[in-house]
Amino acid sequence: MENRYSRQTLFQPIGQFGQRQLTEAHAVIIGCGALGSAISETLVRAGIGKVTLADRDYVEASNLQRQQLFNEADAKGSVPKVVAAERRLRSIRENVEIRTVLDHVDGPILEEISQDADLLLDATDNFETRLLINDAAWKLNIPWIYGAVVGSSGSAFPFIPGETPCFRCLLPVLPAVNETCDTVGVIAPAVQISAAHQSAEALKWLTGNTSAMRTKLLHFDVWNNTSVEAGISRMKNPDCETCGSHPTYPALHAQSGTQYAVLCGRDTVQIIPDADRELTVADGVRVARQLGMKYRETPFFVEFHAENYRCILFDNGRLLIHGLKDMRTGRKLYHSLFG
Amino acid sequence: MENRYSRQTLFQPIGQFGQRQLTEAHAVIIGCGALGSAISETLVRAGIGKVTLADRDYVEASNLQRQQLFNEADAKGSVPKVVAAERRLRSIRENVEIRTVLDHVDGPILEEISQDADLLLDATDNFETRLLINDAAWKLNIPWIYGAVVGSSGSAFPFIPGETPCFRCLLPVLPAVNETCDTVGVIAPAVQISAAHQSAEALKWLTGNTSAMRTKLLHFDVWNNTSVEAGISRMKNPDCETCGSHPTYPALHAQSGTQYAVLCGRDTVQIIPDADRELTVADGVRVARQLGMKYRETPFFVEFHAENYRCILFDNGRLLIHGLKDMRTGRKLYHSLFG
Amino acid sequence: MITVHYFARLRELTGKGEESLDRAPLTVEELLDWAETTYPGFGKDTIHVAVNEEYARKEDVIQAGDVCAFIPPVSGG
Amino acid sequence: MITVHYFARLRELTGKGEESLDRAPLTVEELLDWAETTYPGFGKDTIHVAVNEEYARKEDVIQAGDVCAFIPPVSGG
Repeated sequence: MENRYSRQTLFQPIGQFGQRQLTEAHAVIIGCGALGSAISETLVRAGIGKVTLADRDYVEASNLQRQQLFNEADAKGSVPKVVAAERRLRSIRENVEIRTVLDHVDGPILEEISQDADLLLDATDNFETRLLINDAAWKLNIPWIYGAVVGSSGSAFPFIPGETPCFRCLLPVLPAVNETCDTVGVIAPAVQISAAHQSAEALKWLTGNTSAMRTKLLHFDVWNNTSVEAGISRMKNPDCETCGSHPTYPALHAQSGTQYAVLCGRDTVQIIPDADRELTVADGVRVARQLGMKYRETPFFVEFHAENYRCILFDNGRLLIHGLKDMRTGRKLYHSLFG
Repeated sequence: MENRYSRQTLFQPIGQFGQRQLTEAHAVIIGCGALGSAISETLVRAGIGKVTLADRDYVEASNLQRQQLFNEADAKGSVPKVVAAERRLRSIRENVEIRTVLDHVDGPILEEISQDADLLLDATDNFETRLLINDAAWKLNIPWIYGAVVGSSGSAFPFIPGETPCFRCLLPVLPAVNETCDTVGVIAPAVQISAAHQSAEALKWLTGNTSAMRTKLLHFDVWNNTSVEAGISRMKNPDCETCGSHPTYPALHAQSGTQYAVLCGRDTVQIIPDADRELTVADGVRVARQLGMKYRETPFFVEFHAENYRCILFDNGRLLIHGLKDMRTGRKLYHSLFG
Repeated sequence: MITVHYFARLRELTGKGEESLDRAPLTVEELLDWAETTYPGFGKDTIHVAVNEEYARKEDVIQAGDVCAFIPPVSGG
Repeated sequence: MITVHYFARLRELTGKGEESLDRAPLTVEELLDWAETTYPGFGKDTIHVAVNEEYARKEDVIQAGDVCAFIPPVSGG
């Protein structure tokens, strides 16, 4: 694979020096859906030393329209996204170091996987996780690159501790109702533009071209051919819980006990058992058999139908109940199955 | 693969109606390098009925940094780009119709493959082929979408017969010297942004959203965070040989006799034999044996070394002499080998 | 006069990409109130206003000639 | 005064993203001649000039207050 980076080292701001820096870099990518697919592929092709991919989901048919690492076989096999992603990335470049985290990312997990990171990349689909990334980034003093997309619009911006206000300054209160890709759709070119801007900022940071980094938040709409860029320095909140003088990083504090959540726009309730409780795929199989339910076991999870809801139990005990938006019903079902 | 387009049909300007139109559409993509990879993948994932991919080249290691359909195995096997592309696209979506053209695209070939096309997509790396696409588009009354990239910059614009001036109006004289990806490099995010804008325009056209199409040519630089958009209507030349009142479509006229060309920035001389001459891979093997040269035969071409130049002879007689920029030396070598 | 631009969802809601307003000077908060009244469902609580390419605070004053953009937050990915 | 913007290669050649010129009115051709003289290697023969977001012809006149952009042709892919 001689000269595989020649077109990138010919690009003068990167050159041989930047390429060597890339080789030693580690980026943590949180989310491996549309943005995460695109960003991780770009960085792996660019020659980055190591990527960590974290995602809690598996590939479904409706992902294929915009999630470039996955194919029909991945969707048919319900392969976890990080597993399918690693397979494709490995065929693209054998000598890249890839660490996968098949889990719901919370504070402790994010802090642990980011310890030796040079950069965090946001490829999540919700504001809660972005506040988590924001807190981890400021606590560990690592930049993170915001990117988001919905419909034909997208945004991108590099948040840099010590340089820029933080995401919490910009969005102190989370929107109660919010358009998501699952409610108003999304087109692939919008994903690609957001991801490309994130990848470009990542390449700048990781090759030492920090002065080239964007200083205005980009918002674009590729269908209506509009875009706006605006600086955010006036949004700095001196009392910010993340980037103020007395930070508490509230998003990082792990919740204890069983956690229930309605996954944004997914028609899915997620249940993460208390740390003390060891629930595995084998338990799911046992329960499904006891109740005479049909089930399907993959190397990563067991799928079964309980009370007409499709359930996915991962080996770390995380349970997804699809077709359900009501947390109380989810809680009831969980307890009826696993006590 | 139920609901695989759900996020796209949820996007209101496309909807079920636009999706059905996409299913019946045929796009011809000229060039299957960086832009062609990205555009064809987006359209295939989006559900287009048929794509034609035309490219004369094979995968090399230096492509992998930005050409998203290809992996290390393709580069090691020197697989022709259209062949590798079809393989990957097929794994992404089994039921898409793909026609591949492994050839140097000239006027007669382009007219033939574009007869039933709804749209031509420019993914070439040179202005000569763009003038060819421009002539074919106006002659056949089909829009074409310009896209180009170099360094961290790119451009995109939809040229529409009857609506916009044509590419020849904009660029009546080709630049003598021109920056190319092989001289100043290129970064993947610039490719992705150009390709995404081209794909977005393609989706608009193919789903009947013509009023949403961009009316200003986009030029951006993702490293320096700048962009400019400008209308081109003042550039209309009433006497234009392509879009004027007496068009002659000069680029379409096939040259006769053997054609010699230095491939832009590639350090390669290309020789296309006269139509009457039938030169095949078997001839290349025979000559290599006669001269005692080492050779390697793949399903698509024979590679051999003549006078220290690496030569690739395709089965349609097209010969590439790598490491050479001088047409006269190329011509001499060709005649010394094949008379 | 000030110029205001609408993006994404707001473009569909208002049915326009931009318009001119003869209301300067006014604060960002007043502009948002005006938008919510004029276009029910605007959702002013989570929309940012950029004035001359800088995100502005609620109390900032918009002057005649300023160019404003309403930017909705984007969360998908 | 007119404002001129430089992109891509021209940004590197001139060492700046934009500058102001006190030369209006002048034609597009005159602006290109000025650029070639001021920045040897500018390559004016193949560069387009956009004036207020419209590609302009060589004979078009640029007025004070106009915003101009030099746009080099891009051919890679």
